[in-house]
Amino acid sequence: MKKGYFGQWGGAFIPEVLYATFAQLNTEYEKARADAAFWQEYVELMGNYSCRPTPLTYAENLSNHFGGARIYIKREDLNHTGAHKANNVMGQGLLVKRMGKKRVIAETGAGQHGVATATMAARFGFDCTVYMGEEDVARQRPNVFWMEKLGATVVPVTSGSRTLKDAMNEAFRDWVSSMDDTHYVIGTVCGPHPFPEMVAWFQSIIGIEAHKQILQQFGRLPSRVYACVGGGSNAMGIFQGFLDTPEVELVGVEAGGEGIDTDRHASRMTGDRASAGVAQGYKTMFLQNPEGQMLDTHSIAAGLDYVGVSPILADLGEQGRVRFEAATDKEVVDALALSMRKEGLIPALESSHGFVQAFKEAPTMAGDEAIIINMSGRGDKDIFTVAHAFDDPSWKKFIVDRGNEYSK
Amino acid sequence: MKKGYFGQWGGAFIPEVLYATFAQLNTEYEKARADAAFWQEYVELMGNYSCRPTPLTYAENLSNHFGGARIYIKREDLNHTGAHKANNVMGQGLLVKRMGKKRVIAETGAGQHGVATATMAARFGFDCTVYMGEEDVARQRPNVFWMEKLGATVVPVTSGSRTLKDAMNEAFRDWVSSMDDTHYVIGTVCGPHPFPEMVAWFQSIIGIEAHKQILQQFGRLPSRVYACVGGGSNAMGIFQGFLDTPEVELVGVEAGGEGIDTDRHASRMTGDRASAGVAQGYKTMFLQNPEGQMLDTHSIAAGLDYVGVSPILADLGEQGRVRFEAATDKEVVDALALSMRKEGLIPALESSHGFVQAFKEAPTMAGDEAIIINMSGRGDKDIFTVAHAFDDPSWKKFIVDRGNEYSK
Amino acid sequence: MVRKSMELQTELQQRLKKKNILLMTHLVLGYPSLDTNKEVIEQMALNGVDCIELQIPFSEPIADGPVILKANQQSLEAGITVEQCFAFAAEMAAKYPDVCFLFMTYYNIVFKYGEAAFLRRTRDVGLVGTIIPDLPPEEGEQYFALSKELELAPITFFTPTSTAERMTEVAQQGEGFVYCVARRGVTGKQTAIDESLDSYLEQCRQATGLPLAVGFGISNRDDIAMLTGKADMAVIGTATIRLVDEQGAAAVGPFIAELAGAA
Amino acid sequence: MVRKSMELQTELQQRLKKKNILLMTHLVLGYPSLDTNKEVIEQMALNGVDCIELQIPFSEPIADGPVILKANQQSLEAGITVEQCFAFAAEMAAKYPDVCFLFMTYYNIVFKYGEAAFLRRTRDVGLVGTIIPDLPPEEGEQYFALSKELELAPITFFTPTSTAERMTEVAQQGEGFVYCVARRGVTGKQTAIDESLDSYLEQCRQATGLPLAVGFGISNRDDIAMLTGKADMAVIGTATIRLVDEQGAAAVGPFIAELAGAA
Ligand SMILES: Cc1ncc(COP(=O)(O)O)c(C=O)c1O
Ligand SMILES: Cc1ncc(COP(=O)(O)O)c(C=O)c1O
Repeated sequence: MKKGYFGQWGGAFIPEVLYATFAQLNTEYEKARADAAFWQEYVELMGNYSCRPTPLTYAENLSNHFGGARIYIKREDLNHTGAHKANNVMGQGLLVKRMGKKRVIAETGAGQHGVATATMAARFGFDCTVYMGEEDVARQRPNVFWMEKLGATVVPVTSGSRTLKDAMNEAFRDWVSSMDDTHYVIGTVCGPHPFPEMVAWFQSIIGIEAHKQILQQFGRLPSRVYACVGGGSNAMGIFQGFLDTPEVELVGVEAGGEGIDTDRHASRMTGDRASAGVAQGYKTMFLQNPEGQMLDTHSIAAGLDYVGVSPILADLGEQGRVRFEAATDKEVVDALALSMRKEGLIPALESSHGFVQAFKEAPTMAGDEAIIINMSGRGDKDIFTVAHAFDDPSWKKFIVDRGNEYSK
Repeated sequence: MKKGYFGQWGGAFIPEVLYATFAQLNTEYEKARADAAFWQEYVELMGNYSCRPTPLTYAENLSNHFGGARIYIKREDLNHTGAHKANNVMGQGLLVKRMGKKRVIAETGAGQHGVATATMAARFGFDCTVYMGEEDVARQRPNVFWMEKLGATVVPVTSGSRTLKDAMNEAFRDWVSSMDDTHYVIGTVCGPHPFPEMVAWFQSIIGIEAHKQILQQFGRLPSRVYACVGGGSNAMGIFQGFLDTPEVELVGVEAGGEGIDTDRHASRMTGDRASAGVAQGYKTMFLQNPEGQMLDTHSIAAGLDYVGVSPILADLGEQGRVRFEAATDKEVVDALALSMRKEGLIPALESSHGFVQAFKEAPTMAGDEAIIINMSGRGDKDIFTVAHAFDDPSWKKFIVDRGNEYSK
Repeated sequence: MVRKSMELQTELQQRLKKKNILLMTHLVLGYPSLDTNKEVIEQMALNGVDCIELQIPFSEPIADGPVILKANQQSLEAGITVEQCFAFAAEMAAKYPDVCFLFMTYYNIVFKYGEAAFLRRTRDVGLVGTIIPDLPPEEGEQYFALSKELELAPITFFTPTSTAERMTEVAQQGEGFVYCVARRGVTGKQTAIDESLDSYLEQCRQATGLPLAVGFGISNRDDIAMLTGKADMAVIGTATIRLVDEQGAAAVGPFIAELAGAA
Repeated sequence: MVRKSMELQTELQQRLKKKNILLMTHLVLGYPSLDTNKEVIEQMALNGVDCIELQIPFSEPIADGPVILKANQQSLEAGITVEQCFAFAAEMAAKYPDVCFLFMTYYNIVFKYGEAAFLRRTRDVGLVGTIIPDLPPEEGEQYFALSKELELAPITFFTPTSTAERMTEVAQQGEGFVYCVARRGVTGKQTAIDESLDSYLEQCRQATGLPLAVGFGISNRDDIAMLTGKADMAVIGTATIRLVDEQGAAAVGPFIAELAGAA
């Protein structure tokens, strides 16, 4: 197969000006990948700076509640900065250090990857610029605040739909000017080769741990593994621990938004609004019109609100190795509420998509089966969105009062 | 020494109606303490549900910045729910299960302990009521929101200064009616015996880990260990790892507020506004007037804004084993800003007090010395306070806009 | 006439020869004002109250419910001092020699004043004892001893959660009477006067020869009628404070008279 | 007159016998409207432009700067379709046979249309080549081959980050001319015409026998004067869009005339 391709998906559709940059990146990445010491350094960094291995928590209450399979939850929410995004950025940070670059740029939707990148940059002493759709800047002010305090420059992107994909385009525009000293830290398993493969590699730490942990705790492999799929990095992360064991079914859950039969969702592998295309440097299933113009997407979870999907997942989906499902905004809020009450866990809205599907299927499974849900991040930083979704009157009053205080 | 006393401090000044409850609690606590399996169960729970052991992160950038001692940071922020408070509540949760009680109550100031308790209650399947000063309810709405969603009832306390101590009084008032099926989960190393000793025991997991980790990473003991002191639980937690090694100096940092020479602070062991007293069931240094009426306290960090202090720390202070210092609100904000930029860490405002003092002293120490700062919690849930403290105009605008949207 | 501690028990037992049940009332000093306190006490004294608890306000009254809590706070906000409380108590004790006055407060007030100084002053101003709900005998060894030395009654508590063993232990430490808390909880909530209360009071009786004062939620004629024969003294706490709040000090006289009538 | 691919190179080399430097201009189809495009093209054609890039709008034009980006978006918002672009291109190619028209777009437009269908149609409507900035030769093997088969010039790029080796490699894949990106970055920013540009262009020259078109930030007479003798064609992109935005289509003629004068 052609390098950087996964079945018919992937590639590196990059402007010529980035050719040398990608050549260097490929070389360094391959060197790092071949170097056991690099992975060792990465694992140690994640152990010392984040808190890997993250636990695999047995959700006894949820298991009993549904009365089917035993539910285990992989706790990526306990990472430093609150999500699996930390794995990727710290890994790329090590690579940037190797490449001798001094500046990183990133795109961000919800702000999670932006905060993670700003954090990594602070830790490694890099300059940092984060591109963020103007609409997301407005919606996700707390993350903008932290990025700035972490020393990053946040640039609101006013083009296109002013959300994640536009931020990604803008980051590319920065990169084609600045590649000499700058690395573009793509936040998910998308983009031109080697990004999908490289990000999947860093995220594989999730699956490596989870595989070991489920054997220790449950004694056998799980029947199914669930993960939400935005770009697909957390899903690829955990799936890689079970790809070689075909008896483990892998389930990716996309953003069903207001329903995949509406035009307000972000499901690329489910529903019929997506088709093969090439954008943002790679070939995958995109939500686009028949002429190839990208569509507006929607999800309650900003991190899933993206037109494309990992080429690796597009391939695994095509092969039938990964089954794709979609969860609606409403189902997501319900699953979040249940997880809070039953287990004291606050999954991010993104992660809650995985919970939805697991909750649908667990009751139909046998009590001696186990499933794993990847809790990709914590939801407490989604307070503005979640409280809004719950339509919480005290929250609204709180915000109104604060607002009045500030506008005095 | 009398049971429950530490030097002249401590005791159990409880209404007679709680006598039997405390008798049961003491018995169960002592049984648990004598039972190695209980501690084992506790450590496993914290490993599986939270992410213990939490890392000890070497802060290379800060160390270089100050050019003195090597700075290590104990990462309690990586606990589930974001602070060391998790250790205490999960420990007490196990005890509640042993006692066969079905309901827990708690006081909370910032909401951190309330969220932790609500989380524990959800996980253990207990009913949960959290008392919170009306003023704190207003200031800390996000935490109230999460507590409610976790299934807890949050009761705003309208008496007294409507802050932490009043919430504690109110929790006692609940308890004297409900003790048959209810356990009061005190949030810090204060209150009547056995709480100080018991909470210190659960929190000792921090120090046990840190001791081991610093030997592994640095090869020797640290010269000094810094921790912020509200009630004193995170400080006692880490200090216990080094109490028996007198060459390690222990430094507790209190809330200096607007200055310990003003009447806007919460320093009990530094400054001259505190004196010995008995309230909330125990004897310690309280911020009170000469007739014994408690004073209003102030700190930018809600979790340090408390009139009393652990009797164990009062004793260790008196003995000279722990040195006490105070950090002002302003110093705290500066230390927080520096930690973010240099290390990508966002310590809670409480924890940042420890950072202040460490930053003052590190440059005066030798390069072959190490110090540990206990980062008791993460600051991202302090967004409302921190953004306010930084007087961030975009944040204000964001809140005003949101408020306007909601008041439409 | 200064009563001595042994005399409080004797005094109460004397009175019980003439009455079926005694009455103890309570007020928070300085709430709503010392002047009102004065009027209230007069009404109480004139209508046959046997004992009065004078509560010295404390900022953290953990055993009290919302009404008394609020009274403590407002009194403090108005600037009440411990010194004023002593002076006021002295005046009342002198003016109403037939009433047995006790201080009720929390231990920190005593502790800051100094146990010995506090107790001496208490005795000197003519009070007969003290009620400190957050000072269990275990913590109050010295305080209890000194009280007795000064012939002040250190009041102890029985509660529905107390075992027989604990009651015996506690009663041995106390003098004057035992304050039998009628139910779980703080002051101010109604207590069901029912069979379980009866058996609780029987248990209390078995544990001590001291008179039994029953408090927490006693608020009307019926309550008192029901207690008669089972307890020695009914304690009216929150009810009078509510009454004064709602109808003023003048309403206290008729209220007490009615209760005394039931006794 | 339909030009064939080998003819584009020949054609340009022919023209270079009469001119010191050729001119290529650019516009975004449908921005601000196809009617305005028409006027602009007329002005360009009448004033001696050699080549015109017709950009088919795409929602994600990552290689373009803010001006062209905005033009892409507004054109799409106004409802432009690929079909309209073909029809328009056909009309222009027929009307101005002396101008060499090329499509410029992003690969997804081609991909969705189908490579073969897109290229056939492109040839049929009379264009001479295509410029696809996000289709490097490695990804475009089939596309490049089919282009050549259809005698359409697949334009390739040199950039200041290209090594000599890479230039040779890329040039071998391309036809017609090589688009030499004058600097790092996206379209629309001024490029310093300096010595480093000179040595870059020398390097470009060494790597290929194809004519060299220099673009990115070329906007005035001086730029063109400086390029003359070093490059074969100057590419005016964003500058005309800005001009039309600010002064309308009628300003394009004099602007081009002035540039052509410098050439
Ligand atoms: C918590 C969380 N989960 C999931 C995602 C989706 O990304 P991916 O599909 O790459 O894991 C995001 C993106 O921001 C996220 O923040
Ligand atoms: C993060 C954090 N640190 C410290 C404290 C202070 O408590 P303690 O002194 O008991 O550790 C709190 C209390 O809420 C807290 O939330």
